[in-house]
Amino acid sequence: MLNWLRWLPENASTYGADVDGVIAIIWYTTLVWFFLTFGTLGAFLVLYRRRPGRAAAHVRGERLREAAWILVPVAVVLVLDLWLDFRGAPVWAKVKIERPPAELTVQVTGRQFNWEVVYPGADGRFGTADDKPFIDELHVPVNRPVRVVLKSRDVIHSFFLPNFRLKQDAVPGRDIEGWFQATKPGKYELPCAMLCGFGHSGMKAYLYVHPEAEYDAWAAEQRS
Amino acid sequence: MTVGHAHPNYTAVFVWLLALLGVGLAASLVPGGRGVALVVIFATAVVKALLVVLNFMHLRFESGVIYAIALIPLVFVAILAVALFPDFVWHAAPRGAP
Amino acid sequence: MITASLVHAPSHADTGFWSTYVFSTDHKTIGKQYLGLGVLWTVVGGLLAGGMRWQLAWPDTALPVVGEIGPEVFNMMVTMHGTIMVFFVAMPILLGAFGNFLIPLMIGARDMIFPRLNMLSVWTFTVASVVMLSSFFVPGGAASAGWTGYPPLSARPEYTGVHWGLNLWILGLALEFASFLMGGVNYLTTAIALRAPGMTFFRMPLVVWQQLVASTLFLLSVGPLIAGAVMLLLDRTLGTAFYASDLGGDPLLWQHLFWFFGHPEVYVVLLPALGFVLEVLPVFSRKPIFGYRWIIWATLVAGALSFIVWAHHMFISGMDPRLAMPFSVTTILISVPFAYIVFAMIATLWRGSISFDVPMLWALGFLTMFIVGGLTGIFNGSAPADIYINNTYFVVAHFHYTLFSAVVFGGFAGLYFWFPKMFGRMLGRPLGHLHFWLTLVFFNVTFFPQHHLGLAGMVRRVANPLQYDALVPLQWLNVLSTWGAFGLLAAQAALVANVVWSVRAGARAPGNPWDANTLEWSAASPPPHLNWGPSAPMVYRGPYDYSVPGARADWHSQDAGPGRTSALGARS
Amino acid sequence: MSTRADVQGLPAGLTGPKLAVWWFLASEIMVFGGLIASYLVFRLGGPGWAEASQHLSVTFAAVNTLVLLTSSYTVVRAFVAAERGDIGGLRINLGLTVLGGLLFLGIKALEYTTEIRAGFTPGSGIFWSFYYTMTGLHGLHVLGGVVLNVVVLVAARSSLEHVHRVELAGLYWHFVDVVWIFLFPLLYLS
Repeated sequence: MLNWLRWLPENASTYGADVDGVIAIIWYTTLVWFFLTFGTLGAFLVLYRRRPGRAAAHVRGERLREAAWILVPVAVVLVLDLWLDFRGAPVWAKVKIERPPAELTVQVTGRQFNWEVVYPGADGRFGTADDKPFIDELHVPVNRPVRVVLKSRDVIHSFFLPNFRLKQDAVPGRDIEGWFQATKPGKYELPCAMLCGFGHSGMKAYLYVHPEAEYDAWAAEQRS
Repeated sequence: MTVGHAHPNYTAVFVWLLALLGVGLAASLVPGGRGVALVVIFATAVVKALLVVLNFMHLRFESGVIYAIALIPLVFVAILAVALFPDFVWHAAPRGAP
Repeated sequence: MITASLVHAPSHADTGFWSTYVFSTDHKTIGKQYLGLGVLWTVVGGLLAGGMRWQLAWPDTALPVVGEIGPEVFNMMVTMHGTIMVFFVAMPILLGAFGNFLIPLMIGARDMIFPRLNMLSVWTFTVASVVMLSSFFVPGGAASAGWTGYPPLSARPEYTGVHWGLNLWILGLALEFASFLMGGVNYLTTAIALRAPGMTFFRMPLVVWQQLVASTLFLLSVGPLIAGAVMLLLDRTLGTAFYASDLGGDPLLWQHLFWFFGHPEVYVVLLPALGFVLEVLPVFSRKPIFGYRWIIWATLVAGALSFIVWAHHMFISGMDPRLAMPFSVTTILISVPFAYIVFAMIATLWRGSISFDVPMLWALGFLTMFIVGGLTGIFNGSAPADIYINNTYFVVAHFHYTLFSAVVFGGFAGLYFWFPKMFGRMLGRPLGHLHFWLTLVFFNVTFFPQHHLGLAGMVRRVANPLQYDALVPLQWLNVLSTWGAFGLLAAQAALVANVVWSVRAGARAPGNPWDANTLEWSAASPPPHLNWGPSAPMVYRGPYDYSVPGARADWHSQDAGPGRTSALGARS
Repeated sequence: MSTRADVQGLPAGLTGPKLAVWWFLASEIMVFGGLIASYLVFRLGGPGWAEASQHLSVTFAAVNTLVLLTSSYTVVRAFVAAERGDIGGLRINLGLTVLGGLLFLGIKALEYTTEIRAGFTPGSGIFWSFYYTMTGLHGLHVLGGVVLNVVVLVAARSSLEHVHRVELAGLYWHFVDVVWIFLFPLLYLS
């Protein structure tokens, strides 16, 4: 909805469009208010500029009948606020609370200044001998939900996939879960979004989204 | 200088404080039944604090302004504590022993 | 007791250079001391911003004179710029300088209720300044863990390489808090206890209300952060475990304690500036402010709400995701009282007689830029939109549109408005216009592109945007923003020139150059020690009686009796 | 103090300095409130805290509670004496309060010493971090209260001019006492 302005990067996740939708309705709502307030303000500045022989009116705006000129727009603001939250809540829940069951779980651990990516190997469990570690690269299949377990070895990092509209901090001492499902194969940037020390700038990984067959081949190759 | 406002019986308040201290200590020494003991211990603490604040600090005799100044921070502390529960009390990951 | 010492020793202030200008207990002098310290810090904070923008536009090229910046120094600049601008520029200027100068004058008091506590406050701030400044010069350099100081990055020296710099950062902030706690207690007690006869609470000018609400917010929100800062300092020095997850601590605790303070702190800075604008608008449109009492209630509601919104800074921090929507609702709700105040400002102009004097320009600049910043705040406040926007340059643009507009546009509205009262000279109008328009244009050149950079995925606090594939084609926006920042810094020369010209050749300010109603204009410019002559003002009316039908003049000083415009001649 | 003819006036019984002390105490409630709230949620969220708390000496703390409660009583007696213009009573009671504060700090120091000897330092884990921070911050407040009371005592040696400060210093002292009333069960008894 917003990409005619090319502001947001290309969306490549299932829920990305929902997040963009929330941003879009806020954008259009605030744009209307921007023009309303700036228009009114500009008109008043022109109409009521000081001119000889014309005095200002004495309007105190204390009585309800006068204040209503403001209270009604404020009530509209209140209703719009609640509407935006009402529209936003399901999207938040979809991204952060209701995680779909995933076949693939990847453990991503932040450290100064890399992303350590671990696949569980054939036994499907972490912390065993057949774990497959990678540094700064993450491979996933397209169109399948992927569960990410975020950890940190030292300071707080933030797992940011701009094209997937996903961001989640990795906090030491907590295993924080995230998920995404890619819709387009490709290579995507994965920057760290939280100041984590002198190497924060440039701390990034790449996410490779493979077509199903290509991913299966890649996974088989890792296992052998 | 405010002169001549009413005084509570400070000595009686002091005796009550000592008695409550004794009750709290006794409750902590009773073996078993930690739940009841904890309720007694913290109830006596709250009553002790109220006795000091209302009588020694003269809150009983103050105007509403002082009540507001003393109570509003307590409301904010309560809000803070409640909002911390999900992240630190109901937090799933095990926290290391102290 | 205070009256006695003040009235019977009016010559006390004339006893010499030191007690008049340095160890003064006069609220006006203390206000100017805060102003001076704040301006000095503005230079430091502004130069740090300039260095950051240089690095962002032309990464890893040598800055003239200084040399190459690099990521470590860049992080230090980011951290100290934020810390300085919030705690050592915004607070001393908006609260320290204007609060001290205005509150006694506007409520008709001869000084603060505790003048010596007031002096202690500014001297504590001076010590805080020295401590904070010295942190630049210790081995390892100044703090570089961000102005929010998130542990574990801030909790262990080996993560940043900064040892004493960060300890001094904590100490400097603690002293700054102590200074403004003293100030806040003083403001609140003074305004409750020392109002002139007739100055009821609902006759106080709005800026006094805003200062009081701001002081209350500070007083009631800073405690948990002080506790958190003690924990952080002990984690760094004694090896306690508060933020060390491997020892049973939790880094998220700091974020809760910091933002419990952090969000009210935003309004601590914003409300005084809002107050300046609320004073300036009626004077230059010759109309009562629209809905005086309603604005006070809206301010109180906003202040109360500001205590229950803090977790919107933490949507993606790893806190319980079920907390997000409740905090998102309260956050977006806080736009309601502010919408009321903004609409009331616009309504004040309706059927006014608007003159575009310099203070009015700054006030309108604040209003317009604050609307933009308020609207972009809706994006950040919405939890789902924030998943994407959090920690990007969109946030940077948002809080500069709100806070920069408050501190700079609001602050300059106040400075140009009250400069004649403070220093007894008028500032020049042409230079003032030039200063305003240059600042407005360059401000937008600097910060508007950052919205786009943020939406394109530019993360905060990166030292080199060229390291990101998505940002390389957008680097021209960073260059544009940097040129804007340099223009913004250069534009301030117009202010310096104006002040120098004013002090040397400016017209002497009359007592009431703007035909304004509030009590400070009934004193001489600048007001003498103890502000008024032998008889202090009596208050007969509210602060905004402009253009009353049938009156002789379009203004009525608050201390003017029935049928009078001013009290001149009535008192002597 | 509030008898100025040229002010709008305060509610009955309220003075500017008293109001200021209460504002200050409000900010102090937030400091200790933040600390106690943090302790509470950490403690409720993890195991092993009651075991760690077993290493503390309830005896020391109970005696200290008694000392602080008594000193609260003496400071309020000092206030009564001040109102009556009884300089002697004021000095004795205020002196006892100062002694109580010093006794509290002495016992606390002894307690710290035995704990550190037993190997429990601020770095020994999260319970000990909270224990030393909370009691240490409280101890600093006790020290501050002792200094305040000494200042008032010295001023009251010759005249009763600044006698209203007895009440102000007393308010602060009672607040420090109330904080301890909660720290005692939170750290030692539960």
